[in-house]
Amino acid sequence: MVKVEFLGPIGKSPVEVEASSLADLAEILKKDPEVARWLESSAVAVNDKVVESLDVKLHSGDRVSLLPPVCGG
Amino acid sequence: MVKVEFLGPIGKSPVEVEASSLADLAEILKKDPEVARWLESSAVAVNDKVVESLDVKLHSGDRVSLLPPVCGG
Amino acid sequence: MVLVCEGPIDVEALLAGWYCAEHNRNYGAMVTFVGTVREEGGIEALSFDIYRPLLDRWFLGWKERLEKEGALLEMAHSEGDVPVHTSSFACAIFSPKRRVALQMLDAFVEDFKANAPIWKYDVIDGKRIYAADRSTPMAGSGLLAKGR
Amino acid sequence: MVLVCEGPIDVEALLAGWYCAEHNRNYGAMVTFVGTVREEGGIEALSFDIYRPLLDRWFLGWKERLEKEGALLEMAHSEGDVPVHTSSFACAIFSPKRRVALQMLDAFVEDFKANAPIWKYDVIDGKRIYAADRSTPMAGSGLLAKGR
Repeated sequence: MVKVEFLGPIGKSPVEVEASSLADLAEILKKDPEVARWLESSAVAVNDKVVESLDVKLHSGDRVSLLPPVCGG
Repeated sequence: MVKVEFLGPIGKSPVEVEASSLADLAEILKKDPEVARWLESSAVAVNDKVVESLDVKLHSGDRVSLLPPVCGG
Repeated sequence: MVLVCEGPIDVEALLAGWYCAEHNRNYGAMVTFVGTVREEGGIEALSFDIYRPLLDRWFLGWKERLEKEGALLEMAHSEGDVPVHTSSFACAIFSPKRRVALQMLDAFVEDFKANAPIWKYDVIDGKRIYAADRSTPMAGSGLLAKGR
Repeated sequence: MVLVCEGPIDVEALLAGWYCAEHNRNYGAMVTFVGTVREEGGIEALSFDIYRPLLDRWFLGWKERLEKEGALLEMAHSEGDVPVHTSSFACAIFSPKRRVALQMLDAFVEDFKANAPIWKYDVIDGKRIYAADRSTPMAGSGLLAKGR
């Protein structure tokens, strides 16, 4: 199982899903309307490292974070 | 009479000279070897305003300052 | 590590502390940036969420980049509510050379705005409203919106 | 007016004072630059001469330039001896917008180095030696070396 957390304003509790790659996870999250609208504008971190390819493999225990648009300061 | 002051490292006391323009003053100062070596690298202020033309007229009571290379901070 | 403060930053103490700790280490230049909450749009405060693990990782990347130039980077940011006219962000760069300090301050603050994992909310009538219009998608955004 | 200090600047008090005076005036950004004397070349101190009337005139020009951008400029500089690891120069810009603050800090500090009427001396074994190699002729230099 992979843990998915939704940061900042997405305001959704973490979920656990079965996914062996980010591409798998993308298909799962697109089906959740509460999450789907954030996908276009959110970056993705796996185990606290920002990733830029859907080919990234996921393993049980991995933590994926969705990072919506930021504004510090 | 025009008062000429030599700032910072030039280290010379002010002098009073007769000069009706900066061009006049330039001829006078070039004859003083202690001052002449600073002329190339110094800016000039008349009554505390930096000037950029030799045509500037001088009047009795005017104060001319020689400003050698600077380094603040 | 980023110094994370609950609520407003004590700017005077922070800048004094940074200066005290570093002025005798032969850096010739210190530059700082402080961000203070402006009173506008009827807000009583801004509020911030921070994702600390990623913020620290992002900050460490900048710290290492500056170390290569012989410079030192410090940063503090608020979490939670920060009332108008108090400060939510401060950073300092200490460098032997002023050009490095000035250029890196500009680059760091701009990257901070674009990529630090911090989310901003307006607080109006006690309610927290996401500042969507002032927020920027981080580098790499949209990955999960792509098709297979 | 430039705040001229005999000897080193009390940086902590100065930055705290500037911040205190301005943080509730709705400027969103404060940036500062502090110059500290580096221990190098066997110096025990730097020493400075200032021509105050022209320094104030030069500073006023910058203050007016920043006012047009809605920003506020403050500056302090030392006169006389400033021992190594103490500070001789500090400035701050307060601005509603961070881009103005960051760009103007860079431009102001560079123009300060090139055109503020301040002369620097190394102090070695109690003697004051003009820092000719680090000094820059001001804009308009050489006028009186020209022929008729």
